Amino acid sequence: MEPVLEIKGVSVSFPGVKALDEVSFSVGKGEVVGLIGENGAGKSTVLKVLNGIYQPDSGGVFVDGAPVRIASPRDAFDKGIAMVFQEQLILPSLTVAENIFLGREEEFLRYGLISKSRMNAAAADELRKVHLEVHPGRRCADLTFADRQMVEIAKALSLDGRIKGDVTILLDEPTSMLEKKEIDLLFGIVEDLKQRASIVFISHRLEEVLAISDRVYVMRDGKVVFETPAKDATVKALHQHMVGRQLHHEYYREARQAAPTAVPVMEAQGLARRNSFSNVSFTLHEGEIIGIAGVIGSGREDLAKCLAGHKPIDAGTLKVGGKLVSFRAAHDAAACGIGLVPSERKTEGLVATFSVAENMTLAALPKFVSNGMIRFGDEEKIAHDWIVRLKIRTPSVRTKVGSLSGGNQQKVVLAKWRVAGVRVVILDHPTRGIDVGAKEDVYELVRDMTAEGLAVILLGDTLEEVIGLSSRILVMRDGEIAATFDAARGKKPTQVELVGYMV
Amino acid sequence: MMPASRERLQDYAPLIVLAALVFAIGIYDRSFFSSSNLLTIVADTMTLFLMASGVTFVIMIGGIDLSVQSVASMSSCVLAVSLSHLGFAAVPLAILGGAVAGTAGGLVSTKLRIPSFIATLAISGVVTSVGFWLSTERSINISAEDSAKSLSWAVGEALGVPNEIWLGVFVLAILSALLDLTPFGRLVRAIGSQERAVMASGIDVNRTKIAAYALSGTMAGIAGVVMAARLGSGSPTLANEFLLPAIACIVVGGTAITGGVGSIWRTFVGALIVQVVRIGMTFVGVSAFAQQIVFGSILVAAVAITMDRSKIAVIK
Amino acid sequence: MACCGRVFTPGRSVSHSGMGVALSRASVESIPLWTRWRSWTPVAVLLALCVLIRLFSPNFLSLSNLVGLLNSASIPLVLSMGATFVILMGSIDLSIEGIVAVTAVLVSLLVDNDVSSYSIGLFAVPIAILVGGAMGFANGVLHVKLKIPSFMTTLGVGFAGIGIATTVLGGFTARISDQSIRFLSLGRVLGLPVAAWIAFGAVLLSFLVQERTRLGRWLYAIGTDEMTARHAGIPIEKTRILTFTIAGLFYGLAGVLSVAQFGQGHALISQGRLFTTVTAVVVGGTSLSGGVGSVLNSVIGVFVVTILANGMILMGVAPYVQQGVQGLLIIVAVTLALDRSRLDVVK
Amino acid sequence: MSGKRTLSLGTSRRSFLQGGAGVAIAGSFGLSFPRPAIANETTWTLANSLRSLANPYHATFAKGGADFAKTIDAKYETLVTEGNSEKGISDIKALLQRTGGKLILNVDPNDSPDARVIVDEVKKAGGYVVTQWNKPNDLHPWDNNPNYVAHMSFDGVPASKKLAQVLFKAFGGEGGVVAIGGILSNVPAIERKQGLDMAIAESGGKVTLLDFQPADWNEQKAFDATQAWLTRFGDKIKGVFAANDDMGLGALEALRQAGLAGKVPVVGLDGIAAAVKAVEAGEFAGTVAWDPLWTGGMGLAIPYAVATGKIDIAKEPKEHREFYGTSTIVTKETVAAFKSGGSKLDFNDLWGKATGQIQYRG
Repeated sequence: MEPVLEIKGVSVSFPGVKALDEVSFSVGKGEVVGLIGENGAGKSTVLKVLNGIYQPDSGGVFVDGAPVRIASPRDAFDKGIAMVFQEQLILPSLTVAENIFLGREEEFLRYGLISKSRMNAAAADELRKVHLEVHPGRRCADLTFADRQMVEIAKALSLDGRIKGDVTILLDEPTSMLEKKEIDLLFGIVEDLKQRASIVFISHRLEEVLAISDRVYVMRDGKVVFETPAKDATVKALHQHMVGRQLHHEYYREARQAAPTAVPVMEAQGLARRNSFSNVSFTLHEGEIIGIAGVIGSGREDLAKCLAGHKPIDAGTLKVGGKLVSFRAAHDAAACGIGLVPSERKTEGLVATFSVAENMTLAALPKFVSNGMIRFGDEEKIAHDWIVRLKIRTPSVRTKVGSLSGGNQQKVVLAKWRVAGVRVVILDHPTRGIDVGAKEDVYELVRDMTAEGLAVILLGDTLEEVIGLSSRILVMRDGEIAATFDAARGKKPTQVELVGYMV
Repeated sequence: MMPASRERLQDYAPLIVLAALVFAIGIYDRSFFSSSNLLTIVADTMTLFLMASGVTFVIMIGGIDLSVQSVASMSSCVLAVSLSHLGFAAVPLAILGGAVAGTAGGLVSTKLRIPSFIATLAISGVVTSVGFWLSTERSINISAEDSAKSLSWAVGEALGVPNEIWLGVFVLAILSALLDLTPFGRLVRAIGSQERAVMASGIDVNRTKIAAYALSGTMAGIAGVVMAARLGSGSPTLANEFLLPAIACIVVGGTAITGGVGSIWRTFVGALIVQVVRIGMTFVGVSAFAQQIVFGSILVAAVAITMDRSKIAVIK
Repeated sequence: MACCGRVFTPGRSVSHSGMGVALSRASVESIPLWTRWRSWTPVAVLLALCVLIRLFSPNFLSLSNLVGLLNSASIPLVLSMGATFVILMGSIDLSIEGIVAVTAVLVSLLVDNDVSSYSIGLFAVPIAILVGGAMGFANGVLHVKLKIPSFMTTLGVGFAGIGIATTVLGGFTARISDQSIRFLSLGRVLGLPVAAWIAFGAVLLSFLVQERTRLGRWLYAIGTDEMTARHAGIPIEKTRILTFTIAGLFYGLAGVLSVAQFGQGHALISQGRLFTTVTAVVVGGTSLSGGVGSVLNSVIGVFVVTILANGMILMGVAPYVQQGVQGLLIIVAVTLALDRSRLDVVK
Repeated sequence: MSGKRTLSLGTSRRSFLQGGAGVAIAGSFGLSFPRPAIANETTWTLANSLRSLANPYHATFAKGGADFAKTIDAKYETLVTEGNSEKGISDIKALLQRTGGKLILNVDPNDSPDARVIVDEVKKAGGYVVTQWNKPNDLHPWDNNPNYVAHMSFDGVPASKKLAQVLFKAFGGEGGVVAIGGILSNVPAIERKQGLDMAIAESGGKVTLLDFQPADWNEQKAFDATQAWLTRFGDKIKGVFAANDDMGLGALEALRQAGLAGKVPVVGLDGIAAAVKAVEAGEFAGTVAWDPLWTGGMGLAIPYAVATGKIDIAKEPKEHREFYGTSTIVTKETVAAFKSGGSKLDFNDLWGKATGQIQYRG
């Protein structure tokens, strides 16, 4: 049957990284297509191309076989394509009805004024489809996160019946924040929606994808590597394709994985934070890398932020270098020698308008000051040393960091903490959005750090990365440590063993 | 990235504008070029520059300080009230008053997490009341000999150049060094560009912010003292009509209202532009009343030229 | 349809590992009780103020004082309606005093006065409102087309407005003797000043625009997150320009009321109104960063500021102390009202 | 409509105010850029510096100056301080610069201390200055010959005392009054308060001062203060004493809002047209006319005579260097005579209307 929605040979690249590489993908009428892949494989990018947020550098988008240009999500909506985003885009100060029909209010105008009653009535119909008994006039700020997610889905589904042609719903990780019974509810909705629309479904949970999809695409490093009808695919096989070639040990510099010393650097006991994680305990030793695996919503991101002092913890004790500590803000943690390499490199990692040297010394400014003045000479010298040592490709020490590639920027962030002489480095998705070559450099740097006695907590971008780098792995699920694995050199656990606990 | 030439033009736009203005008015009326006139204009600009120099730091961290006008007036009252019996000691006291008021604004904004627009507006109300209370609601005369004894540094003359200009240039040098050479200055720029990144680098952002507000209050205090010295009196409404022109100097000079980008010499040039426009218009014969219109239009034009839009995605 | 909804019991116990379904959500989950009452804080401040003043001076609640209060609140109310729309969008409008000056001078010259020979009576009102709208339109176009922060655009237009008003009158004051204009302020309908009814009408109109028009809804979207608004297909530029124009219309109306109240027009007629208006809007609970608040909040804010001033006079507080007390009240009211859970970076 | 106040500030009204929406925009952008006469040695520039043209007293003061300038067809300018001392002084400095010192200045300083700075600047530039109303007590024209020509003022104390008594008589001499003061440190403000206090003292306790507040000569602030008093004292207010007509009119508008215009008598000083009209209408109990036209004109005529060598100011007696002008009390009875008797100004009779040397009390 003629695909309802299709992209052929689409490539999209951002400075320093090729997000999509000649990707072809199609959705038939009334078909549910699953799309799986590791973090950063390009899944969300595909949806954002279909939804008009990203314009393809090459290749084309086709609706019912005809080439189209989708300029914006609103344009996509008019062409029958609606998307539920991974990060919630519900406006808290507007009511449920207003959020559902944001930008499409003309349907409810009477002499130029929005008729609240008609809009609420229409919204109620949509809410009934997602079985959410919430009054459409209620402000979204008063709703729970899960309810807001349902409103977001209702908003996408409101397309059905308002558009003449075929309708395609794009769902980006809709289940990651939902409970079991909410997920079943969602699947029920998808089932009865199949008659009227086609659906693209992204999820980490492979069994979910298999249960609901007719066809499954597997993506890796921006390319579609495998496509199969759902019925003759198994979780193990899909996983194999997701991971691809068993990377040789050297990719993660496993040979250089130091045996952890006995000197404890950080001891956590029963750490907890409301609605994020609870009774997390571990001991981190010098030269050791503890990897934390878990899907979105497992609480590991919040744990990282709490350990770095960005967010307060509600319970439990933390000892650094044997001393009991409590952090009111990030600068308390930094004072104890804990540094965080944030996942949002652009906004939290670096000051884009500052030079490489200025960024590198930012966390340790007092070291470069004598009688009130910054010693620019020393600053440039130390920056130069680290540029050489970390093989950072930058025209000069004075270049503005904003103009460097993702990989080089990440190296500057790492250098920043090395210059500050931290003892514990928390890496939050350190290799997200940087090219493969730069990834290997980062792995090299992590090995250098542990060799010099630093301790590392790693939130890996992919399962494979966590296993490859860490000497010990904590698997988190729904805010708890579901399992702990030793990953000494040569005795690494397999991904499939871990996945069982993650999902 | 912006082609280098355009960026350099953007960097020196304020200087070019100033030169063009002075030249244009000069052709129109030869007497504008006379050295005594130019000296007078620059001397008259200094009080405006002193006040604006402090606010520059606050704007560069992305905030705004609306209290400088009432702080300067309050400092002039402190000076006028205490000069007769404290002598020169009244000067540091008045400046200290400014610093305290500035710090209060910083504390309210950072600790109570109130936007600086509202925090400094509230503080300016409190400071105005203090000014009125100190001066019992009237302007207080500064006698000629008190002024000669303790204030000649501000209103006297050295080597034929009014002291206000020496003071202005001295402050320009000190603050530029503070901004470009010290860690405080670097943090001010960093916070203005990417506050979250500075926080994530383990730096106590509030400490720098409060220091910026304290510096703004101090400079407003100094401006108040110099103004009182020039007028020979202190009054709770001495610095009225100075707040918005002070902000205009900063922005016309090229410092971004959204923070991160800017420097003190820009505010110095901006202050000169504002004063040349105001005085120049009387030379060109533009009626005193129409000056506000020309002033408003130049303000919008200057920002349109000097703003670097590549960095700011959303213009609020 | 039952609207019980799924009331989420705060602090659902996170069961220990293994048993039961642990609930994990990353962002703000259980809605702490006191944030739900936050939106009522400005009203609480207002009531507390009234009680306090009533204790000190009995004739606070006297009819004549209440009428006087309504009269002095009418112009700030009209101004705060325009300012609220702009602030909801995350922008700021510093041109209030300039636009009121131009429209006030215009009205005072067009009606029966002692300077010009015109006397077109009440026709001057629509003209003044339209001129206010035109200047608001200028604010919007400069802000959007030249991509200049609204702080600077409106500051420039404000200065130009004061300049135009001063030039047109040559610094003079035009005293008007047109009773139909004076009636707008001096006249009493059902015991209340006409200006109060006009202000009430302005509030009603604003509430209608905010709740029942697309522009009203889109303001919140743009104020909360412009990217989301753009994705939803909201015409950002057109909305911004239209909002500044509407604000200008309200300032034009305030210009008319100023002339009606003082019986004259001159360039400095609304000196000091800018900061009191912005204060009232923020004290009312509308956040300066946009997306949160409403015109009703601003009505509360205006009454808090007006009643405070009136109360201080009744209590014989010396005039110069009043500014200080107002400053302190702003800090208290804004600290209580601000919803800080969203703002991690306060500029 | 009684005769329109013609505004002949050197530009006919027609060309200055077309009226209508267009003028607001066109007026500003059609800026006239008159080529300034290259200041050659001989012609003197005349200028009046005052607080604000929004105040009718100052508007007439400026008109007096313009009228005199027309008689000798010299260039005339008006400088406005809008209540900001710093601006007032820097505008004067700029004008001195532009005219190369060939400036004859008649200035009403924004505040007393400003006079000293202005006199020094004019002396340095070689111009001639006459000050009005405000100057420090220890600054005298004869100490700064020949540039500081004279200081003109009006004896506020007896005038305001008589005016206060007119007010008390208007409400039957019994009850409470409220008083609105000018900028507290201004000489006229202090004198007029003294006059009022003396009148209250002489009322033997029958008249009490409910409250006194400064409104800085500003009509707006007077309106707000009176409205507050009405709220606070209600009908205990029997009369309103305002230190100048502008503030008196502000108080009158506030009374009108409360429907008390004409019932509660108001008095002010300056004798501006609107106040005279209010006296006629019975809403003002009385006003004191200083004849601003005379001070505006003579304040330039005398220094012009000095500048052109007609008189040698150093030899003039002290009562010609610091003198009071004549003031006339205008009440319901005398308003008709005052309006008809508007004398024609004789600019050559330099000290005709001077009435004695200025006294320094307390």
